[in-house]
Amino acid sequence: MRNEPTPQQIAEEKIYRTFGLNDEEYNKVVTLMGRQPNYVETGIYSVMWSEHCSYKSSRPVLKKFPTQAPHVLQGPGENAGIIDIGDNLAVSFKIESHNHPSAIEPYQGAATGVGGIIRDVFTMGARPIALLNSLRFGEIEGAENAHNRYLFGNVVAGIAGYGNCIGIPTVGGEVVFDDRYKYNPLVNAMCVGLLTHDEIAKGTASGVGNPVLAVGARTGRDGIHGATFASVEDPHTKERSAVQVGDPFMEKLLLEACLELIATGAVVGIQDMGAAGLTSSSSEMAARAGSGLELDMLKVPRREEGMTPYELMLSESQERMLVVMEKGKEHIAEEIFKKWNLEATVIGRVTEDGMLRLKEGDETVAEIEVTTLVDDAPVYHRPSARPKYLDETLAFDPSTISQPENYTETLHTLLRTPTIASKEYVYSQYDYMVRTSTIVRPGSDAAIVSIRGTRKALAMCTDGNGRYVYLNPRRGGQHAIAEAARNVVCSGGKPLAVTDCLNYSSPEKPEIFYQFEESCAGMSEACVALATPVISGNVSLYNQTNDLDIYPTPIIGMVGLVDDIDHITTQEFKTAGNHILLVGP
Amino acid sequence: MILARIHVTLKASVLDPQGTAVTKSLHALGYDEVTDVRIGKFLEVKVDTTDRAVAEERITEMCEKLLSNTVIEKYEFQLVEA
Amino acid sequence: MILARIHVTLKASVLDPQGTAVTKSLHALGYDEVTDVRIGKFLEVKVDTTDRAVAEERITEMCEKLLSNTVIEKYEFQLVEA
Amino acid sequence: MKFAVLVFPGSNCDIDAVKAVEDVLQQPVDTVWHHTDDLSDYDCIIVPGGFSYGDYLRCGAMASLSPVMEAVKREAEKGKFIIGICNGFQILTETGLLPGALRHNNTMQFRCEITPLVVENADTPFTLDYQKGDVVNIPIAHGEGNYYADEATLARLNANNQVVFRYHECDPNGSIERIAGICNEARNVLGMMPHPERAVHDLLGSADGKALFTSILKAWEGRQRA
Ligand SMILES: Nc1ncnc2c1ncn2[C@@H]1O[C@H](COP(=O)(O)OP(=O)(O)O)[C@@H](O)[C@H]1O
Repeated sequence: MRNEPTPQQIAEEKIYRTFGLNDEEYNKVVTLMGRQPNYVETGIYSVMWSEHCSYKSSRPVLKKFPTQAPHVLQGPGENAGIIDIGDNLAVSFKIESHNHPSAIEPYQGAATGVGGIIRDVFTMGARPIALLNSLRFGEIEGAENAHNRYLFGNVVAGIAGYGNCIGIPTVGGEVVFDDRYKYNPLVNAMCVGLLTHDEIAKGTASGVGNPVLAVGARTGRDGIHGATFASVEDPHTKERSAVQVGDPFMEKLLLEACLELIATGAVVGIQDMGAAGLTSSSSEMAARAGSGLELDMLKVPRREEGMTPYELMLSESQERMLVVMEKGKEHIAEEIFKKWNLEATVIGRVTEDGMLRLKEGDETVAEIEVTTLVDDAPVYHRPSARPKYLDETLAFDPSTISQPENYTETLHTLLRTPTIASKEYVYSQYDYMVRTSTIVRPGSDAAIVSIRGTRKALAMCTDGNGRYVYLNPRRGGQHAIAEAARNVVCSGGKPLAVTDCLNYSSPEKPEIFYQFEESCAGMSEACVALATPVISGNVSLYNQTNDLDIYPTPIIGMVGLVDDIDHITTQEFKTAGNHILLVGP
Repeated sequence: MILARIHVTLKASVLDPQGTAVTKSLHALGYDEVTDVRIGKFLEVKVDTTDRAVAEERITEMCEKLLSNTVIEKYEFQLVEA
Repeated sequence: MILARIHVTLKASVLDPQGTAVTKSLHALGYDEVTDVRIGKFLEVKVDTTDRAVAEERITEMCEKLLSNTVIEKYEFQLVEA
Repeated sequence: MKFAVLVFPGSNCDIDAVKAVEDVLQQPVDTVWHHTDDLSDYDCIIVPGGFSYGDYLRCGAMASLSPVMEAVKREAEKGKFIIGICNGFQILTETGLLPGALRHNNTMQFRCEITPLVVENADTPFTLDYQKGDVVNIPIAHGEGNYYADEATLARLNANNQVVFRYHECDPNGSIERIAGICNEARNVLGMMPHPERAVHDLLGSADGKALFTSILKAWEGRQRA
């Protein structure tokens, strides 16, 4: 017998609370199920209803983003969004946060963040062609800031370690140092992929009887409950076993194998087992198709003996995917994966009854209606209140600042500031040239990546300014989009679409929720004005420790199209004697 | 002089991508009897002291602070005269 | 089952860039008594055999072929029951 | 002239090498999977950069034991042209086709940048279109490019003029005598840490790597005439 609490114990001893479910949510589960959930079922609800997976606080706000335009082939809701760039070509991209894991183990946290976002893009059928990132740390100068330097150095090394190994150039990003982030560094990673229209794949589990395969790495006991953990205040107090180790070599093989498999046309659906692993991938794929799934836990390939269904469902081991194949074609997957020295194992099939049913051989160990996990997840309309500090900040008159006495000295001081100084230390550790398509390298505005066989190129950047958003949430939101667009335009590109990573403190504080709502409204306005819809994104809340809230920090990833590589412009002054113009208001 | 011979290894439940890859390579070379490979670090740190108790304390500190990553690794060491 | 505990270290004549870097970091942290750091690998290879003589021979082969680079490294191992 | 670009699990500059051969030379080029054991069809074999086997254990160690490397050794003996770039250089030293070894950069960091090199020997099949003493800009992108050879080996390399490229007035990784690339005694096997295939178009920041590819074609054509 397994030493797990019984459904009754879970209810009576309120064990569900340790999973992150509150009383109200637990009662809702009981109502939906018509009975008390057992241990694994409680675990599944808790991750699916966590902020990280359900977006329960942010969904009402996110719904207001403009997401449509003729060139949007896939908007938010899939693993990544896709836009059309003509000539039967399309671009897929998304940004994602890995803030909490990086606070605890900066190298692996950042590395696995990069790994996750790459998987989101190649599951769409796209070949990843570029990575970007956006980073925030506390101040790094001075003896007292050794820990911030450690976080900074190791996050950068982790991003480099993963991206360099897998062979996708890291072409751009930004770093800001401010003590607002000293307990909650931000690590946001973005991936851009290229595909043709007929290569688009989706995360759907349709077709009754179709086999469901687990592919890639084996499942281990790592990262159990990472998704709920990402939604909880103060990661440092949490179990450290939630740290996962990335295996970029495995992911490189997985990437090649998955793209080869998708190209056969025999794939019905494919999804990354990211946060909440097998639980979220299986229920989301079934929900999209309106189908059910039956999975045999005994068949899930594992790293360690004696793993329970609970552990198998909640593990966040990296470099794994869930694939639904057309019936009778599972051998195609097995052969391709074998060539790449990887495993592809049938672990279940698509059913018609809309249930997520988990078995151990003949015994049913969990049975949950899929729609209750996804559609019935709680939605909170959090109270919002205008922060009082805004009276002061908005009333501030910049003309009251005295002029510097010594401009040269002030300039030097500014240039020495880590946030403003050259970021060569960072990007010289990234292989930004692999794939030999990086035409504008880090060090200019937006990066430019050419598309072989055409005259076209893609401009891309990440931008965000938490301090602006703090000082004026609405304007700050508009600014974030505008800055990204300016960077794309300066490089010679026409802005096409946006992905966003919304990093904020606790949405349960009305003043924070106000920042969240207002800045998103500002972003929406700017997106409408610039005709750059939001096609994907990610939300990271609860970035606060000991009452220190981070600045509200939406990060914008933007991609633009350069019609002809002759239109590319770079930042540097080219020749002595050229005129310098200042344009703008 | 005291020499600390330090072993830093991954905690048992932590994935060892290197070890897994080496196991597969050894299998490909025909070493089928290999069932598992784990790869860790071996550090030899020489310290200019004769006081073992102090050395023990300082080396422990170094292991905690720099030489191992206690989130995912564990360490152990022996001190020998050098 | 036999477990081979293998130490792979750089030959004495080969400068160890990793060790040098770690020495500097330790000095920066105030561990001035550290005079030298050498960094090697520690591999634990489990083999499914009970014959020590065979294990010894096979592990030696693995070290020569793959586990160490004899141009710059040396290796040594002990076998223990596992 | 027929080129092969080897592909190991984890290779990631294979495509770049293919593109360089196609764009600079317009010659046929195949990618060849690491299980292949016959390369006799090819005139030049490129062992590309990347992270074969994740660079786990030691860079190039696991790849050096692939079946295809036996074939590379055979073709090398026949005098075919072999180039190992970055991870390819590491694989060639692990295989023993080139002497020495590559250690961690002394900075302990991965470095990616366009780096000036001096052509030390313009009398190899890979450098005919350069002049001795030319300073050329070629990107590096590696974490373990710190070349080492013991004294006897080093003396031999210098005596035989086997050092083909040195880093020019900069030391990105701590290599002995700033060695960036070497060839074997017979001069038909080249290994180098910098990436000439990434420097074949001005848009990429430098076109100085083109001459390496044109040199090979020229050398091959010379042989055909002979
Ligand atoms: N974390 C990073 N990763 C990659 N490139 C970076 C990173 N941080 C900065 N860069 C690059 O450095 C250059 C300058 O960045 P930044 O100082 O933020 O300039 P700007 O204020 O003009 O956006 C840009 O090309 C940017 O892409």
